[in-house]
Amino acid sequence: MNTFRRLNVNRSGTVTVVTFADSKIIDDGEIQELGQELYALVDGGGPQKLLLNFSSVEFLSSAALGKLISFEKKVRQSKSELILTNIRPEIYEVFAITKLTKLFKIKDDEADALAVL
Amino acid sequence: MNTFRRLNVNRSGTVTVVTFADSKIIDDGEIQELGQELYALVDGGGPQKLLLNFSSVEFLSSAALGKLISFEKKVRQSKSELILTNIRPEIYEVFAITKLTKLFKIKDDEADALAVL
Amino acid sequence: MSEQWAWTVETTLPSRRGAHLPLMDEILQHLGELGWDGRDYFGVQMALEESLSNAIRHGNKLDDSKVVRVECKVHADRFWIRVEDEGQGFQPAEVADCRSAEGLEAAGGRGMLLIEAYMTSVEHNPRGNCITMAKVRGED
Amino acid sequence: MSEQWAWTVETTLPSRRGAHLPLMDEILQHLGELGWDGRDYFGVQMALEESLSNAIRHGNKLDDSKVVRVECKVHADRFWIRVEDEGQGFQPAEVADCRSAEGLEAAGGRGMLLIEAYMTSVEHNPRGNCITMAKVRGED
Ligand SMILES: Nc1ncnc2c1ncn2[C@@H]1O[C@H](COP(=O)(O)OP(=O)(O)O)[C@@H](O)[C@H]1O
Ligand SMILES: Nc1ncnc2c1ncn2[C@@H]1O[C@H](COP(=O)(O)OP(=O)(O)O)[C@@H](O)[C@H]1O
Repeated sequence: MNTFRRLNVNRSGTVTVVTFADSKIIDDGEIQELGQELYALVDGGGPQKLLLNFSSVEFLSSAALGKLISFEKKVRQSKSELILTNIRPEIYEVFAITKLTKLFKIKDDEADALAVL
Repeated sequence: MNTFRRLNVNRSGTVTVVTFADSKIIDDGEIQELGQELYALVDGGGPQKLLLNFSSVEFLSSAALGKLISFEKKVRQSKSELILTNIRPEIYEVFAITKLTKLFKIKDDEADALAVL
Repeated sequence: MSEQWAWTVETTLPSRRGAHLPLMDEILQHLGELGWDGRDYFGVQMALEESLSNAIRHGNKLDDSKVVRVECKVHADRFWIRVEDEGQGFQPAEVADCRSAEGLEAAGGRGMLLIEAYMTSVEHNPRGNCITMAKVRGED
Repeated sequence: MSEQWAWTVETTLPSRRGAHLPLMDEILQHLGELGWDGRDYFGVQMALEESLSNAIRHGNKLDDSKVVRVECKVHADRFWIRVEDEGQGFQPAEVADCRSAEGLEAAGGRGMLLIEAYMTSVEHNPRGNCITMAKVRGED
């Protein structure tokens, strides 16, 4: 696995657990980098089980949402599975307003996600 | 000698060489403290030779000038000698505008001051 | 000078990616000092990011010869901002709804929706190159 | 919104010692970004410190029920500020000259002198509770 700058990546059994390095996902350059690092998680390899833990994320722009949406598409194309967890109330409302709660599978915490992955 | 927070105090032969801890002398509380620390240099003891090196000072308010003026009076009362050195051009202009160049003995650098103290 | 606001600012920003971030931080810092927090603070943060980056990217199209003009006023319980770019403008009513089944996977189109959700009032000038937003603390 | 200024701010400050320092830093930061340096930057720093601390100390006499109103505009080659306190005002012409032989050892009275030295123009309202100063970069 590469060394990432925007992500922290760990294994938990068969699941790849990802946390974010930045509490504010807003800078354009950082969002580009974030996208590349997320894509690298599914590129090439076979189907994966991915858990994105948002506990450190306090703010994210609509441009960051755009990257997450493109990533979700890549996840499906690679027949992988993706669950988002530990989303703060403010961030959850952003997903709710934009109806992205319909696109993403979301669980309260890692334990809940690992139980179904 | 006490431990000072606003001043650094060293000896050079018979001369007490003082530099300032802050590059901006502007905060009221710090100016009060600066005054007390300067006064402590001449309080009690006999006549002293004092050198105030301004090399670190980038800004000082008129309230700080007031403290220096009160200090100069105490220096004279204690029959001590005081020379200011290493004053940046911007700060020197402040002394010139306020005619404090008449009140204080000022030399370019420590060597020049030590030669006459 | 109005007594209605605790702090107001007027400035222009160059049309470069990220050029709005220092101003955003400055405004948010003042809001924080005035006691704004939680969803209110978050909502202003979102409206600032989305409106300013839209003006830079969609309005001025990152053209270095164009600027974004910003006027912003903050108070313990009110926020007001006007963001004007030098672009052609747009008609907000004609933007596709990203919440529709087809729109859900589109990479863009969420900024205006978020602005509407968090701000108490949102207005565009007829040309569409100037957005004026206000928020009363505690209100959408 | 005027295009004449790169950044303008309006705000009020509480009448507490040091309450002006964050605003001063904010204004100086913008001047620095606009290229102000050396004697020009230093002179504005001095005028800010002396006018704002006078308004807090001499004008409002550190009275917590009073505020200092500040309006400030900055540009690559111009600076403008108005500082208004809620005190009784004073007559600048009647302030003793600290440069006189007797004045030289007085602990106070240098602020106005420094302001005059660095600013291109300095005006008081008739009551004397509001000072308006401007500086053109490169000029006294
Ligand atoms: N200031 C503006 N000038 C021109 N067009 C704009 C402006 N702001 C928004 N738009 C248009 O509205 C669309 C929707 O904007 P928004 O909801 O912020 O989503 P996104 O920026 O992700 O596309 C943009 O794609 C753009 O076409
Ligand atoms: N805003 C103000 N309101 C009332 N009096 C003021 C104000 N500003 C200055 N003054 C008066 O002018 C005098 C000179 O001010 P200044 O030159 O700044 O020196 P200092 O503050 O050291 O006394 C002050 O002592 C005060 O009496």
